[in-house]
Amino acid sequence: MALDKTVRDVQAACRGIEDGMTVMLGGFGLCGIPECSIGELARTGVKDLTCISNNAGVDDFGLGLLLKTRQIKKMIASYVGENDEFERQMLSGELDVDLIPQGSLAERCRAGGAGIPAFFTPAGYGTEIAEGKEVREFDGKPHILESALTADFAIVKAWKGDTAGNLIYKATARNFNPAMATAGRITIAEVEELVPVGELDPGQIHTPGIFVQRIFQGAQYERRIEQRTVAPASNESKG
Amino acid sequence: MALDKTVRDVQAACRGIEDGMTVMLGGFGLCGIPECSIGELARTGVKDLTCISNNAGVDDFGLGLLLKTRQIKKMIASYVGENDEFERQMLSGELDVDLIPQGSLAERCRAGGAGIPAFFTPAGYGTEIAEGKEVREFDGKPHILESALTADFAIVKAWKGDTAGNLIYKATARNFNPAMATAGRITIAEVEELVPVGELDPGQIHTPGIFVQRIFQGAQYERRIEQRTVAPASNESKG
Amino acid sequence: MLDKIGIAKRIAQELENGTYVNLGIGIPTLVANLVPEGMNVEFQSENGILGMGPFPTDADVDADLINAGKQTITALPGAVYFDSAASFAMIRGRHVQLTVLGAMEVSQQGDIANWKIPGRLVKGMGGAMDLVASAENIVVAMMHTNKHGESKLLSSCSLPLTGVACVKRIVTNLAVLDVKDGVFHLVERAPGVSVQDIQAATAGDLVVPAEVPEMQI
Amino acid sequence: MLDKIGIAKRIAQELENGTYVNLGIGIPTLVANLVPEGMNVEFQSENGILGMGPFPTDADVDADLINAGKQTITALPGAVYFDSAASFAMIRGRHVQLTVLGAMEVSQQGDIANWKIPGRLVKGMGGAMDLVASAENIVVAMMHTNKHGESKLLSSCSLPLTGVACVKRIVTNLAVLDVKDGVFHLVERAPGVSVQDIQAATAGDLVVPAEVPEMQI
Repeated sequence: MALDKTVRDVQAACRGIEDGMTVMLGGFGLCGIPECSIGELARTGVKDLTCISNNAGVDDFGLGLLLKTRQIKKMIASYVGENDEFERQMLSGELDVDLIPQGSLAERCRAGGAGIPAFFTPAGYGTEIAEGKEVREFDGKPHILESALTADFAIVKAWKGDTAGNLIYKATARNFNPAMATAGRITIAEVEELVPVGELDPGQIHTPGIFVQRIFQGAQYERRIEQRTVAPASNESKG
Repeated sequence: MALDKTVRDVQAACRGIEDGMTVMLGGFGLCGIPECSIGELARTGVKDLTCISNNAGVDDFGLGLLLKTRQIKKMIASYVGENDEFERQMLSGELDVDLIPQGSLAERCRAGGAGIPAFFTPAGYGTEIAEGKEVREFDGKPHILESALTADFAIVKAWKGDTAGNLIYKATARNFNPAMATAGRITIAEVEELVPVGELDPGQIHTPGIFVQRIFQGAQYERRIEQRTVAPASNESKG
Repeated sequence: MLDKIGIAKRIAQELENGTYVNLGIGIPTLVANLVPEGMNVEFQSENGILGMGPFPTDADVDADLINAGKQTITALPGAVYFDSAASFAMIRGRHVQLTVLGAMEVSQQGDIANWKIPGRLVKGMGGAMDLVASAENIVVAMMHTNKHGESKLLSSCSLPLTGVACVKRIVTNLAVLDVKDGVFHLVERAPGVSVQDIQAATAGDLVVPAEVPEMQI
Repeated sequence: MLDKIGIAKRIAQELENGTYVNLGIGIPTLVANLVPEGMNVEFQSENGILGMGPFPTDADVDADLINAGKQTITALPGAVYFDSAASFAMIRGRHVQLTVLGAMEVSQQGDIANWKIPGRLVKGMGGAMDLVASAENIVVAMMHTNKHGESKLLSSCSLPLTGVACVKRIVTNLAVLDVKDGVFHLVERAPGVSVQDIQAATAGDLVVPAEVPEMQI
């Protein structure tokens, strides 16, 4: 029988996230971020967090909420250009920041979940990212050694999930969620729709439940759009 | 517009596979193997092949067909216990064999497709697999450095595919196919059903078409079962 | 003395509720049908399924749905299929808590040999090297002696190794033994088997406590 | 002299039929709408889509469907969604044939700097470091000079690097230039721009052939 990973609500899901812990959060920009859990972290006031997330949200949404309240001690990300408060805290030295190439960030999370402690990648060779890292040539091309990333908690957001923790993401809201789901000591999944086991096609699961320790159905998703770009009306007739 | 990867038939698909080349073939046991393409290789008589495949088929099916005709010079696999001819050729020294832990084989293929030239894994440490390989400790546990695998051609079998080369596999016939699909200089996909673009759900593709250079609809799949195990009739009433 | 079913029944007592388990070919496979009442575990097969169910009825046999032993199987509600790289990511990443597998030899250091007899048997290691290098808990299910009557529990393995210092517990037709501090520790006797029988059949160093309970199966 | 649309139009001529292309933020994004008639390319966006289409109509806007610039987009028939690790596997594995991106500086060795101004601008490299370290073909789209009128084509970059020896071609508002053998090579002039204008705006070493054709846009 499939194991049951359901917890009652976001409070139960986030239990055990303590000051000083490392937390991975899925999402790209504001797309596919675990909105409910971020809200809960803001509510509990847990602090000195190291957050691993591709972006840092915007000033009043996503991880920006936890930056505003100074709950984040260190941020590990690839791009943080949308957040003025982030830039201020970083330049003033209040916030410790580790910027990582996006592909290396994704692969390091996957490696963390897959028991691969380190791997070679060409990304970042010859840049300040490579400082202090081992360099080795393969096929005449220099590569740097990158290490796996794991976290005390990984928090992901999916579209649908079942009680066994199997997850399906929607469109590009998938992004970092699957890799991070594998790399948490405890992985929390918030889903828009929680269904009984047997309802999801076993061939179409993006994150197998084995990676998920807690799952709950979130409420009131804002799903904010960062750059609303639309085709001009004249284009619509082109189909 | 999606790119068109279709070729007319198995002959067109296998064009360019020449003596001495390295060919990866998906499948686990006889499940999910590219039956049509293997038949075509037997027909063309191309020889001195290095085949990378988890298994070597059975005496009269799968890669066993190419072993019988001595078309394979070297076999890279993880388990070959089902094939007497294989064992005979290996023990007599006619066939060069490289046995690799199954997980390392899968990860090495994925790495080959993903531009990761090498990675550390704990599998095989302290065994003859580790001979000549770099050993390094991470978190107090010894790991060995394994390198990426690529091939001149990768041949995979999928359930459904579209003309852009997007693939969906059925049940456990997925196995090595997705990783190998990424690692061929040219990747050939044979599918049971070829559909126009737009028919497959973009969120439910297992192998994105970017990895596939040639696709065709195969014919007359035998889908042979290696170990037909069934529940006794008395069990059926249990549901 | 236990038969293979008996060994599998004793192994089944090692299962922990709410865990993911990988069962090797042979005796371990039998464990799937012997899960204790009220115990909930999910079986992973490394060829690409979580939530493996029993053998299918004749009408339900599907060539595309097999386990790592190439046997036709079924999928339980909540099952998932995935590719081989993802499957071993689960295994290597220690998401599968328990691996049960067979062995030709086990040493008192916890080394295991189960894939090759030089010059004779060449089958390959399959997923065994990844499994024994990765799982938190490795339990071996095997006969205590080989067909020549020689002990399979040795001070050090004579055959090419599958993994080093990885086996935690061994369940044989004669006994349950733990591997700790470089020696075998006798934990339980099979019904009707004496400590002397076990000592005689164990070539490696064996620590025997004052009291050795009989297995409860 | 070209405007940004002009640069994008010239870049569009670099597209090859039947290839996969990644377009960076800014000028490169404009290229998607300027694909020449009869040319078939597929756009990859590194946040997880192949087969990216134009912006949606107001009614079709979906917060869950964006590109790497966080803009709402559509998916064309045959599109695929995938996760970030898979996306960069495509990029790092050289399955994306062409990357077009902007730059703050390019050196005559083909080094590129586009992610950081020490002590001032801190945005992060996003996927740029992976892209420039990986793609077979890297084309930079940028203005020839910065807002202070200083050349962005230098003998060596002054800003922190994004990648080394990776840029193959540069398209600016003034010219098309190739990077080869450690120097810039002038390939084409923008309409109405003289070789002298280009030389004056290029700080790095520039090889000028006898004949420098004007771009055909």
